[in-house]
Amino acid sequence: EEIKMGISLGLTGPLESISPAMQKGAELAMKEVSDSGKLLDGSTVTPVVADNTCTDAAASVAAVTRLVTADGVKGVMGGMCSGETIASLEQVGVPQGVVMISPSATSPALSTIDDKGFFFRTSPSDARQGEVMADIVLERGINSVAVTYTNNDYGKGLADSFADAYKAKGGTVTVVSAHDDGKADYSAEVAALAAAGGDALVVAGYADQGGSGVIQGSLDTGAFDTFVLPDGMVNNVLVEKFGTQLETSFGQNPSAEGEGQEKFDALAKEAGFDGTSAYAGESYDAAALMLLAMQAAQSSDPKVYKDKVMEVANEPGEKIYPGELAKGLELLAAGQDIDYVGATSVELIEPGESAGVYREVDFKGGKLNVVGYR
Amino acid sequence: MSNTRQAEAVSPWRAPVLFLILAALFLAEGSFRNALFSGSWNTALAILNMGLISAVMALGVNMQWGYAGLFNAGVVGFLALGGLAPVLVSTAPVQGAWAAGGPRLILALLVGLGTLVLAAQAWKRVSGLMRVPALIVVLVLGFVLYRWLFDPAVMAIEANNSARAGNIGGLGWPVLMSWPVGALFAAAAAWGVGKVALGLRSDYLAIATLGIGEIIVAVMRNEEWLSRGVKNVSGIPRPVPYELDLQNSPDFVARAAEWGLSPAVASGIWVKLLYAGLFGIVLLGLILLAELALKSPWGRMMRAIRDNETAAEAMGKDVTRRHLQIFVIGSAVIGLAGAMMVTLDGLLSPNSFNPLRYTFLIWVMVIVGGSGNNWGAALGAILVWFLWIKAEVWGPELMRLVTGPLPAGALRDHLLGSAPHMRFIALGVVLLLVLRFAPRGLVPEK
Amino acid sequence: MQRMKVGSTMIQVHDLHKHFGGFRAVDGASLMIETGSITGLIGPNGAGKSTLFNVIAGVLKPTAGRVTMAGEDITGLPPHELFHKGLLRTFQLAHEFSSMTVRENLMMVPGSQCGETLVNTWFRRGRIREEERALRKKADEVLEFLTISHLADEKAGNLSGGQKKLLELGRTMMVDAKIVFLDEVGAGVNRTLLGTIGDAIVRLNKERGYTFCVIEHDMDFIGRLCDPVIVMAAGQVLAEGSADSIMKNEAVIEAYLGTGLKNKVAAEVAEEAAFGESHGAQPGLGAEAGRGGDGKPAGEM
Amino acid sequence: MAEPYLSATAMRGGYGKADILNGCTLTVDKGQIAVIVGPNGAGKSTAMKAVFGMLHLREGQVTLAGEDITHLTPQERVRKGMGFVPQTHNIFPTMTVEENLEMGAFIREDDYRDTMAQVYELFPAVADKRKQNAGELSGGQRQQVAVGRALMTKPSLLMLDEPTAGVSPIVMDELFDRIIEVARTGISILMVEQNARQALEIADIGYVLVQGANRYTDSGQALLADPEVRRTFLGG
Amino acid sequence: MDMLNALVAILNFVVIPAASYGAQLALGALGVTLIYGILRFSNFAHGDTMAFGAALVILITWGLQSIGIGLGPLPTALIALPVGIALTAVFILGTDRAVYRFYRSKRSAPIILVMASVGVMFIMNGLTRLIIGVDEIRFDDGARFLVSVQQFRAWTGLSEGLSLRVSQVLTLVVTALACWALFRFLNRSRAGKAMRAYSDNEDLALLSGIDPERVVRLTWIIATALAVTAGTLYGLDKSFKVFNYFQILLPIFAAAIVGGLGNPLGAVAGGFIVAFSEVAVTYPWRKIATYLGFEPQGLLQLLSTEYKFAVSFVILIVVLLFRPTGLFRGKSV
Ligand SMILES: Nc1ncnc2c1ncn2[C@@H]1O[C@H](COP(=O)(O)OP(=O)(O)OP(=O)(O)O)[C@@H](O)[C@H]1O
Ligand SMILES: Nc1ncnc2c1ncn2[C@@H]1O[C@H](COP(=O)(O)OP(=O)(O)OP(=O)(O)O)[C@@H](O)[C@H]1O
Ligand SMILES: [Mg+2]
Ligand SMILES: [Mg+2]
Repeated sequence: EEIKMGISLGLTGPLESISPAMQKGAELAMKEVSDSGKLLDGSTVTPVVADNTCTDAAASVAAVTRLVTADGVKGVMGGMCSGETIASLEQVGVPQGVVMISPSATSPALSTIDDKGFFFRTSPSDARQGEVMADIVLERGINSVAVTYTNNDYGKGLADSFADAYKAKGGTVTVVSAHDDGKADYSAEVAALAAAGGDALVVAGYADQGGSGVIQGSLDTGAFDTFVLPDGMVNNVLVEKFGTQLETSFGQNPSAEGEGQEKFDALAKEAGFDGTSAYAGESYDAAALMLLAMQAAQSSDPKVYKDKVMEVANEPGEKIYPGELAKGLELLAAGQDIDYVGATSVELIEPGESAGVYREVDFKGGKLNVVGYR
Repeated sequence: MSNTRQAEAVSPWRAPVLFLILAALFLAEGSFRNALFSGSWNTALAILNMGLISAVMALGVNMQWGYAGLFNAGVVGFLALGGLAPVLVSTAPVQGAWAAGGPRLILALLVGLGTLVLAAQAWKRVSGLMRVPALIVVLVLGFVLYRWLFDPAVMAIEANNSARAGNIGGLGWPVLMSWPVGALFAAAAAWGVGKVALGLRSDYLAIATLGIGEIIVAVMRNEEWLSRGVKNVSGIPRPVPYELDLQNSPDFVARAAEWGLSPAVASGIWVKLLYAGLFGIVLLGLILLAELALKSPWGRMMRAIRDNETAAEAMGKDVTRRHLQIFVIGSAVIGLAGAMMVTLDGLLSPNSFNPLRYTFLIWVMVIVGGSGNNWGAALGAILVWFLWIKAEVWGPELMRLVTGPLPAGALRDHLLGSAPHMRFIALGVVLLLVLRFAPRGLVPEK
Repeated sequence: MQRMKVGSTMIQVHDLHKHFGGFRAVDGASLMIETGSITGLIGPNGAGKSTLFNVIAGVLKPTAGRVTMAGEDITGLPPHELFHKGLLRTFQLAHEFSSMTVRENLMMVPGSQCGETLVNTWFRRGRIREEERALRKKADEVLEFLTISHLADEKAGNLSGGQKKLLELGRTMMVDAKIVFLDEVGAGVNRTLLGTIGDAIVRLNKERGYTFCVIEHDMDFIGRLCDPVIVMAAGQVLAEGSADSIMKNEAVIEAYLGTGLKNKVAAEVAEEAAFGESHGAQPGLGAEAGRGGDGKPAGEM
Repeated sequence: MAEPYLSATAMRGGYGKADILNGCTLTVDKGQIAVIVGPNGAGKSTAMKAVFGMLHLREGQVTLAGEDITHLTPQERVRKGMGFVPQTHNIFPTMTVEENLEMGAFIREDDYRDTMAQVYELFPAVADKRKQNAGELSGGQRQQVAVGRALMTKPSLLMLDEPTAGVSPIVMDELFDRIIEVARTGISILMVEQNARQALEIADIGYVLVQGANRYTDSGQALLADPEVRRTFLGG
Repeated sequence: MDMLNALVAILNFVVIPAASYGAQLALGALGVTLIYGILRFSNFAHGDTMAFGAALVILITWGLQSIGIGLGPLPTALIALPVGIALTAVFILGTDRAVYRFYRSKRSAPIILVMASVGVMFIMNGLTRLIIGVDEIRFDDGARFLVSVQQFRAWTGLSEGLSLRVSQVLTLVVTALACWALFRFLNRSRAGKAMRAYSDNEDLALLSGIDPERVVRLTWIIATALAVTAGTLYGLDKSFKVFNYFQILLPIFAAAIVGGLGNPLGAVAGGFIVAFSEVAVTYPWRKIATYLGFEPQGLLQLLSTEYKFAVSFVILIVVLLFRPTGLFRGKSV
């Protein structure tokens, strides 16, 4: 059987620069499974890519409709941005009965959506990251911060949950203000943040979007020199761009302890892309999870295998890392349990989203260094 | 010499033939499966539905531009306002939101409105040296009072269950009722905007309305109490059955089987057909009304105003009032389309209201179709929307064709990797071709 | 429409000013147009005639001064309101509706058409159809009169310069006006046709009681039609009186009429072959020209 | 003279399908003043445009100084020494009066300040406004600027479409005077006039155009003397 | 001392950033306004012309860098700029030939040209991405700062710092020069006057012996030069990212229009108005107030930065209400 798998990403639009790595991540997993020849007695997996533009719900729905109804995909790795994901899930995924696993839609709204069990995500809801980040900041002895967030559901949700947690734990937030991605200039934002003051600046944005624009402006004008960088910002792009200017900055992103990410990085390097790019690992995991679930269910029918997704992702069972999908397939075929760890330590909690293990990082010496996990 | 432009005669068959071609495109999309078409009726109908909504938007823009020459570049704003209606009218009420600060909020809004009215009165009534101070006093006092009422109310509402709600909530009425309300919202805003900005001409009006559109969207993004801002509202009720309910109904499954369709496919098609019916009725109704108006002295008057305002004014036509009238009506139609769109999406996501997509693309539709001609605008809308969606497939396909003869290597990989961006190129090429061969639009104004 | 008795004042202009920046285009003009008259308004180029018209007709807001119509203050009213009060005007540079047909240009003129209200276009089609039939008939009559009925279905933008002027005039004939301001209807119109237009103006004046105020540089036309004639110069009223008296007024000749062709006259004198009407534009001026003219030094123009 | 300076023969053409010009012929000798009169819509302006190459001719030929220029573009004709004042849209509205005149001298390489001084002398009303935008002028003043612009070209053939429309009598006289003077310097003049009696009086040759064809062609004086012509075309 | 600190803070956070952003907008707006003034349509492809040109400049810069050519403290891109301009101009003239000329000869309404430019915009948009990809690219070399915050603090001993980047100064200088040159060119030179004449009345320009095609070519070339320069300077200052060049189009149009379309001075004034209103209206004055001896409770911010774009548009609308064709009485078609 030739199994088609959909990939729905914003290949054009505001996040067009991180989508290629995500696409490659997902395709990597599919290729790995396909090449192994072990999925459902030698089925092959063919990716079908759709451009959901990230911002245009209607275009996204149309694209996913095509994937599902025309190409007949058995699952969709996507969507990318929360708004568009909700629309395509409600319009296509649920009614057509197709599993969607999003690598990057982190809005808390997706936790409560009535998805009839068809939706999962390999990234955690932002609610939890706020807590973790508040702890990290306080532990480093920083008691007053300014917060800027990218003005979408992700940024807003994260900024709110962080601010609440931080205040509850005794920190002071001088200002919480938004920045828009893709704007020509961030002087106004930087000026406002600088005027509000604080010992560090929390930037809940994207590394190659407004987030780095704000950092650039802050460094140039000397407004801040310590930045707290959550998942969207923890990215090699940032390191390349600012190098040693981030000496005192730190952050965290959801990531597996140890092996998973490293293995994935190596695989990615081999395949010719940057595995540390935002959500590339999550994309790999999302695709892998669907395929493993098929194997577990012995069926490529999404209505059947949707019930197995949580099972393969969580304990008990043998741990499966990136590059070991073949092994996972074998084990499943043999009727054994697996615990898919993947690139990002996937651990799905109800209602089908990543629990979120975060690694704490800093940028000493112009490099991205992992400090610890929590 | 300045008038050597000649209107080429256009065959009366042109419009019907073009509509037939369009229909053929959709038929092909629904029934053939190849590199160009998907062969899925679900896809075809999904494109059609949004196409019909786009046609309504295009109709609104066409009224403003085609009839009256008003360059409204704030389409996205009126659309967004219309989209607000389904949320405020038909989502379920939010527990506790009203109690938290509803009355105070309403009072605050009334005070804000009252301040503006009072300020306008002050500007009109007071003359001489006291004019500016009086205005400032009214504005400042009004603003302070407004913020004093507004801020706590908003805080309370936004704090109410902020992860899932945090907004004032809806009334829980049927969603179809929100469509006229959406039109009303947009019309009200257009009235205010028109009062202020319609003195401007051409590109100046365009940039002013563009700004107003941006402001409206900015408000919707940032005012969480209203519609959760960037956190989006999803799960807006529908006027048609849910696919899953259909799939669970044995009746429906049986009927689907008669047609040889799987329940999932059949339910998708059926729901989309229902939507298409609803949208089609609205569209045809609007076109009928618009055509009747256009083919009567009213339409003649509007054309005269568009041609030469000074002369029309001298011939007793109240140009300002007519401009306002058509601006409001056109915006109302756009607002209606906004409400329809949000109903179809089941989602209000202020971040998706971006001017490229909802202002310029609509303009492209109107111009490609033929401004001043209702049928043309509708045709252009559905066609351009079709292309916009299909460009997603055709672009990479084109790239594959182009790179076919290239030797495998870095260049080819790079090009194939950039294939999604062919979407823009493909769209640009099509747009230029249409404009080239039908510079006054596919179905030009007679 | 109430017929006003001849002798009362239709338009009264009090000390009107219109300044563009520092430039005083109209600089304290006061004048009066009597009901039932055909008043001529002449003056050198740039005297402020069109500006005065534009202020009266509401296109420009006056810097200072007052305009009354039949005793009612109409200063600063917008043109469309003035139209409904019965004040019509034509434009010096033709303002046709260029993408509409000539007939439509005329049919759109009458105010308060039933079909101009949006709701009526949906629910009162029958009434509109009747109205349109009547309008069409009327428009065709007017076109007939202006000798351009063959162009009824032509786009107005395609008309020749003179034809546009005719259309401009035709619009004022579509409704019952109280006062019509004509800004150089004659410029670019064939003189034979201008004669006919003159007849029409007289007829409208006599039969329908229109009051006219006419700007024109063709003194034949002014002389035949107008009484009184008002002369403007530098934004002010220079002289006022019957056509004959105006044409004899030294100041007016100096500023406006001039004394004929120097070169031609010189040549004629040399050849002694003068036609009786050699200075045709100014009938009755032959004598003047003879008296004061020939040797006028070139620098004095 | 064997051949007239400008000769446009048997011109046929129009804007759309229908012909406006039906075999119209116009010729001007060196230093002559030719005047075209005729009812509104007769095709006078169209004929001028045709001579200037702004209209596609289906038939007919235009020669200037013996050279066939039928297929030249208007700019090329300007460089051959033709100057034209259209009936409408004949100024640059957002440029000052002075710049308007400069544009008239655009193709001239020599010093044109003299000519400009002469134009200002001819039209003193306009001279006062030399720094003002031409679009803000009165109707008659615009017309003066338009003619002034053409005079700046120092053409060998000057074509004027109703140069006196809307100008006051005193200026009109000056204008005709100047035209005579200009003609005496050897420049050919082709003009359309509705102030036909004055114009024909100074005309060496007059054309009466009706429906795109020549109805009468004669010397100006002869046409003026023809009662039929006077009654039908010159307003009695 | 506190007075000085307040002053430096305002300079550092409001005046200098707004001025350099304003200059960037102004430079872009100059091109838009020129096209509008002469060819009489709003060119939506302008933002993508900036991106396209900047992309070419980057490619050339990389070439130069790889063979070791540089300008010392100034960015190498400045050497690449003329070549980039030339190449882009060739491309743009090609689009004129293939697209716009047709509509000109048909005397289509301006809106048709606008729509055609939208088509060109899409194509250039895609092409640029094909050429250089969608990633963020930094290509500035040489010195980044003229004055950096640390240096400034060390020199003056103030607690507030001040930074001035090379690219900011470059932008300001280039904008001033370009505006001055363009203004002189249009109002004094023969070719410039021919361009204005053409824009006023095409037919009459023809009758005056002006070659319209030459005027059009010249206009495109100048506009392209402005666009590529603007695009490159913007990229040097902020880093190059294709998507942002579309986004900057909106404020550029706003700047061109608020100043009055067709007027170079207007474009510059408009650029600064938009930039300063964005930064100044949303600036929280608390810090300044503290330096001046007040102890304010809140941030003293008139409006939050979320509304900064809205603020600049409100100002723009207010300006237009009192001056319907912009500050400098621009054209309108
Ligand atoms: N918008 C304007 N800005 C500046 N000056 C103006 C404006 N409009 C008119 N003028 C000036 O006002 C004066 C009067 O112009 P107006 O058009 O009233 O003259 P007119 O008497 O009608 O002349 P004509 O007989 O030539 O039509 C002229 O000198 C003209 O230059
Ligand atoms: N651009 C055009 N398109 C179509 N028809 C036109 C156009 N311009 C003029 N015509 C028609 O051509 C005919 C001749 O026009 P033309 O302008 O040559 O007349 P004219 O003799 O100059 O008249 P006038 O004395 O009124 O200026 C008219 O019937 C007019 O309707
Ligand atoms: Mg006048
Ligand atoms: Mg003519």
